Amino acid sequence: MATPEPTNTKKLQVRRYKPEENPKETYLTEETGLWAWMTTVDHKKIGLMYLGSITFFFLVAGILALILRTELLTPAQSFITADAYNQIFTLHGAIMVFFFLVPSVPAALGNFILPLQLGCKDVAFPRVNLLSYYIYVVGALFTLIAIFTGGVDTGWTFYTPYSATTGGNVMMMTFGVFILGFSSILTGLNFIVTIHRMRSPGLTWNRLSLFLWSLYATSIIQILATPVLAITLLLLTMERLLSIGIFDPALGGDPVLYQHFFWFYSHPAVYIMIVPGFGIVSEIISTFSRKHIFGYWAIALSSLAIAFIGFLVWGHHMFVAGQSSLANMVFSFLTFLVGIPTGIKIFNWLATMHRGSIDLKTPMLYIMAFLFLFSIGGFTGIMLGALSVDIHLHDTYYVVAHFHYVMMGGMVMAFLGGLHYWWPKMFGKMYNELWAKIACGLLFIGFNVTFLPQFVMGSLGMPRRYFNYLEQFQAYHQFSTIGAYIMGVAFVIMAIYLVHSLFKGKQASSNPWGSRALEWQAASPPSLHNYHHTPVIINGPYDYHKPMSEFQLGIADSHNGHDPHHQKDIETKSVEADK
Amino acid sequence: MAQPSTSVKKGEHVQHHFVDSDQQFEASKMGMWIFLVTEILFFGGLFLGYIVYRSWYPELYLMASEHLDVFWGAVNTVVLISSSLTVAMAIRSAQLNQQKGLIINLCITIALAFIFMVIKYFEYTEKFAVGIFPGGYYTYDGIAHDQANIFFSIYYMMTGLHGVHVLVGIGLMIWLVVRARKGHFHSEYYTPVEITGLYWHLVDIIWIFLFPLLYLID
Amino acid sequence: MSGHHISSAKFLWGVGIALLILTFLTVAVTWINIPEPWNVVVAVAIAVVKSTIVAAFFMHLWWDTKFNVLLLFMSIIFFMILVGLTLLDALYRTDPIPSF
Amino acid sequence: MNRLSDFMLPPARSTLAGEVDALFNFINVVSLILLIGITIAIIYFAIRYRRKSDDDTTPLITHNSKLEITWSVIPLILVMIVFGWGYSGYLTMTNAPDDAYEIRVIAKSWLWEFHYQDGQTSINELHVPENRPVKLIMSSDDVLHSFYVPDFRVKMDVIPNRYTSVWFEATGPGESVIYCAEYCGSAHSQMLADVIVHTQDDFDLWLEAGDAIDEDLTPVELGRQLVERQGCLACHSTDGSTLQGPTFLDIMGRERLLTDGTTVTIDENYLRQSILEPNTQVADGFPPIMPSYAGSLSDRQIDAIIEYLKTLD
Repeated sequence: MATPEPTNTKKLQVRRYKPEENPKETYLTEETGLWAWMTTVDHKKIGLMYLGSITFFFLVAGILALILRTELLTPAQSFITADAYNQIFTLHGAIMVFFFLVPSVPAALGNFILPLQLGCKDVAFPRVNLLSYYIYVVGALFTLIAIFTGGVDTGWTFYTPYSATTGGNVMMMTFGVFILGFSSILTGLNFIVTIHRMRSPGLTWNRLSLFLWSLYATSIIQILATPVLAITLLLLTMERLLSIGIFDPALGGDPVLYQHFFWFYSHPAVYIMIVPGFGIVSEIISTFSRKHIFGYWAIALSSLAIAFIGFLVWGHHMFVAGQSSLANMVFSFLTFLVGIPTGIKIFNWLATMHRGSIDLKTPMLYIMAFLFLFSIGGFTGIMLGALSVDIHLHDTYYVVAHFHYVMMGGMVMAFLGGLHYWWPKMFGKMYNELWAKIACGLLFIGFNVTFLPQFVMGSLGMPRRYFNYLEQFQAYHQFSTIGAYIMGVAFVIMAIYLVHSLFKGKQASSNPWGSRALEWQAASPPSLHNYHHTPVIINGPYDYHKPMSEFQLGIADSHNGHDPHHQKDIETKSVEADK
Repeated sequence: MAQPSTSVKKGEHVQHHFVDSDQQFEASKMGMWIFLVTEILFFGGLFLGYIVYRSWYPELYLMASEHLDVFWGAVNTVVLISSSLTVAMAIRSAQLNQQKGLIINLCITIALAFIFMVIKYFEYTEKFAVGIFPGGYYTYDGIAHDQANIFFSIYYMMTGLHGVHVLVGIGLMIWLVVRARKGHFHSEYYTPVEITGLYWHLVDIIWIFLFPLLYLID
Repeated sequence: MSGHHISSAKFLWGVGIALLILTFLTVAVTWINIPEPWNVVVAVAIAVVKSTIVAAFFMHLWWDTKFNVLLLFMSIIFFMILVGLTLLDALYRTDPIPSF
Repeated sequence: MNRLSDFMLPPARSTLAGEVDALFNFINVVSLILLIGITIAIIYFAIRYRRKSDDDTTPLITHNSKLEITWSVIPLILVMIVFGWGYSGYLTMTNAPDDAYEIRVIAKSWLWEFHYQDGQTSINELHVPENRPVKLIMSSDDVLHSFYVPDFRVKMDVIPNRYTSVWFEATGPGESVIYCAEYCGSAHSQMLADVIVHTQDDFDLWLEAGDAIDEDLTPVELGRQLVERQGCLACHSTDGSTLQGPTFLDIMGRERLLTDGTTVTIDENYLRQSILEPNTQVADGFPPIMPSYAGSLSDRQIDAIIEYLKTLD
């Protein structure tokens, strides 16, 4: 696909390199100090900086969610005003979507893992990578300024004409998100070029891990959709600054057109958030079932199919918005098509577990939770895609529950699974398995207690974004609030044992899960340049039927900046590798 | 694809994580093309606005475009196409190690870009003088159409955003001239010239569409 | 490598002149009155030809890797998706009109 | 199935509800069956294939085309059924019968105004006849709203500068709640109204009499009812607390600073002006968002409201 050169095989002299255990020199011990971190171009450190930032924003938005849920314990006002409530749900949505979900897997975990899985020293444009982080920070600063200078109460969708006329500092906020978009674009750009141009010898497209495939699909969505968000928000900013009127009916514009603009990005953005999660699921299921992934190409291509079809369905957010009946029909039809590749993935994962050797470690538990919760999210998505039913359910708590099942039950569970899976690789420390399982269980219970009642509430007719509500819904709301607190407790436990592991955790081996994927052939934590040798890949990342020795082949090359005799020579063999 | 061949030619311009100069060049070029994709979709949003409103109010576009000066639009098109040519010549000079040709061609490009902006400036001020402002500030009453303000909002957004891109391009060219004078570019390494050239050509292409769509509606 | 194609000066000048001629043409066709939908078609068609020339020769796509060409096509396809599906709404709205 | 309906859906009170509910139940049941299957598979595999030792070997199964085609095609068929079913229901919901009784709906932040064919108007109370198609032609005065009656399974956004419509046929007398389902600002959740379904005779009676029953009431009592019914209380409290607008408590004779810097003493004229042209003299510290009641309140009603406000101290 990418390389025009004819594929020719050539003989490579490779040697077996066992990864160094408990290395003294790691990326964490080299180039330390605040300034070195702030100016680092190392993908691993940038990944960790992203991880820190998104954790901060997850915490902020999570606390906001708890405030909302507490207010909703009673049907009338209890401790915050309606305006405060409206600002808080806006911020909860906007922060979770733009500052947590979108960058969570690609920018945080992806940045760390992608070059390791490709066997290269860094992403293609390390400085652009750092730039994208700082753009993220600047975007976040703008948003924070917006919050403290008037706030925003438009909902995260910024629908016109309300967003064009309401008070507060909408302009600052949309401008912040506009800036943030470029961070997302640059990450996607970097990943695509890296996957195309920086693969290790022998790492052909059919040996790419499914996590890389999912990041690839995600990156494509990022570069194709995010610019439209940028222009949308720019137009909205101009709407407030210069009253250009394109979206403002008071000046002759059309508010429904704004919704087209907005959802052209924001629907594919749902897949920016969930598709990398799919990649994590594939990695973890295969590793903890110690079995070759079932239907490699079906999973890889369904990611691309989802990325593509995801662009064709945005109108299903607008079934009652006043768009034409023809558009409604077409969008509803296309919406159902996106369900198929998603279903295929679920069945393939189940088939991977079948006849495997399943080890129920924490990451695997998260993934099993993912399979259950995401299935519910998917089925309720089918419900919402059906035109006549959606008329009833649109903008009710049913929708709220649906996307929380997809985003939180799907994406966040996958993210946490990935975090626990790669934690030893990132920090070289193991966390407490028992507490991790307890937290996972609590999270699962709390999540369902929170959001299952919302399905019922929604189909009974409770509209979303309501500060006050009718008394008939109180019991459901109270259930929901209790669940939210259970989740809060689970996250506190998680924070404690993870931080504890950093200081007191057991040393992790280079490959604690016995995975065949390439990143586990590096030391834990990896050295500054990832590998002391250039890895040569002759097997796929899921070849659990082959001995580990075949996965530790590499060439010690001066290119890596290390002495070729640095490592003990264990075994030399000659392999045919695709160039 | 990375290949650990022994014939790695290590120029000082090659960053440590690339295997060789070619890999770095190809990666940068692909990166720029991906960036251009985002640019196309970025402008694509504005073109969408243009198309939707044109499909709703075709008569408005007829009336309003008469207030745009075809002559100066055409002159600007010629200016931009010429600047594209000089950029292409600049890349050729870099490929052939012709320092002088590179710098001269870049300078001509910058001059042409300035001419473009000056003409734009006069076009804008002429409209401001009669009260043709975007959207809510629109006060001109020479066009008998309720949505005339919308047309000019779209006009200002499209040409304005394009103008910002021209300004960015001027900045990049000046940076290239400074580096070229230090002798940074040669036949082995001219990546910044190449990718800035790609950017500039895209700016040209967008204008190639803006010109007939805004000025030439008769 | 594919990216290192060097065009001759004569060739570049030829391309530039072709573009200028097309610019003249696109202005010239507005002097003859082409009926309503076709004038847009002609104007856009000339613009497409011009930009194809720029992309192929000035931007070296003619000699470039296929993936970069694919990228360009991808952006055009997705732009068309954006426009096409939006027009499904914009062109086919039938708003009711109150009878009193 | 009916149990599920009763638990998850509001009462079905329009002719449209049947089809929507049937599809809702169908998707729920099919999803539940599939979900239980998936869940059992996860749990069964996790137990049956638990890792016994670190040296476990697993078979190499890369793919199985037959299986993969099966689980692609069956869901495809299922979702196509759902699509067709949903679309046919939607067609019924969008195409109002020609003989539908038409009512104009105007949404304002944050109240609903209903205009009937003979000039009758009502606020926050929609009166409709039973067993007769009713078509609402809706528009908004300011931002987006959405007309939503869960009991009828209808919802449609209300847009400024454009008309949208929705129709339904209520199946029996009674009251249902109308929500605003598109976020519209501070009092979004207060933008509720009632739809009151009458028998045809009662409806005709109501159309003729309108608020004639008001004649029997004292002005203060009438004013109190109007303040409740016309949506005033969404923004103006009677207990002194500050909502989107100033409180009604102790309003008469108060000195008020306006946004233009002048001060007025609140009297009958100021109140009357504020009801008819609310945004000419806006109290300082409050946004100019109150909709005008010109044309929807009679002089007698305005007088009654003022009389009622005088009693609040």
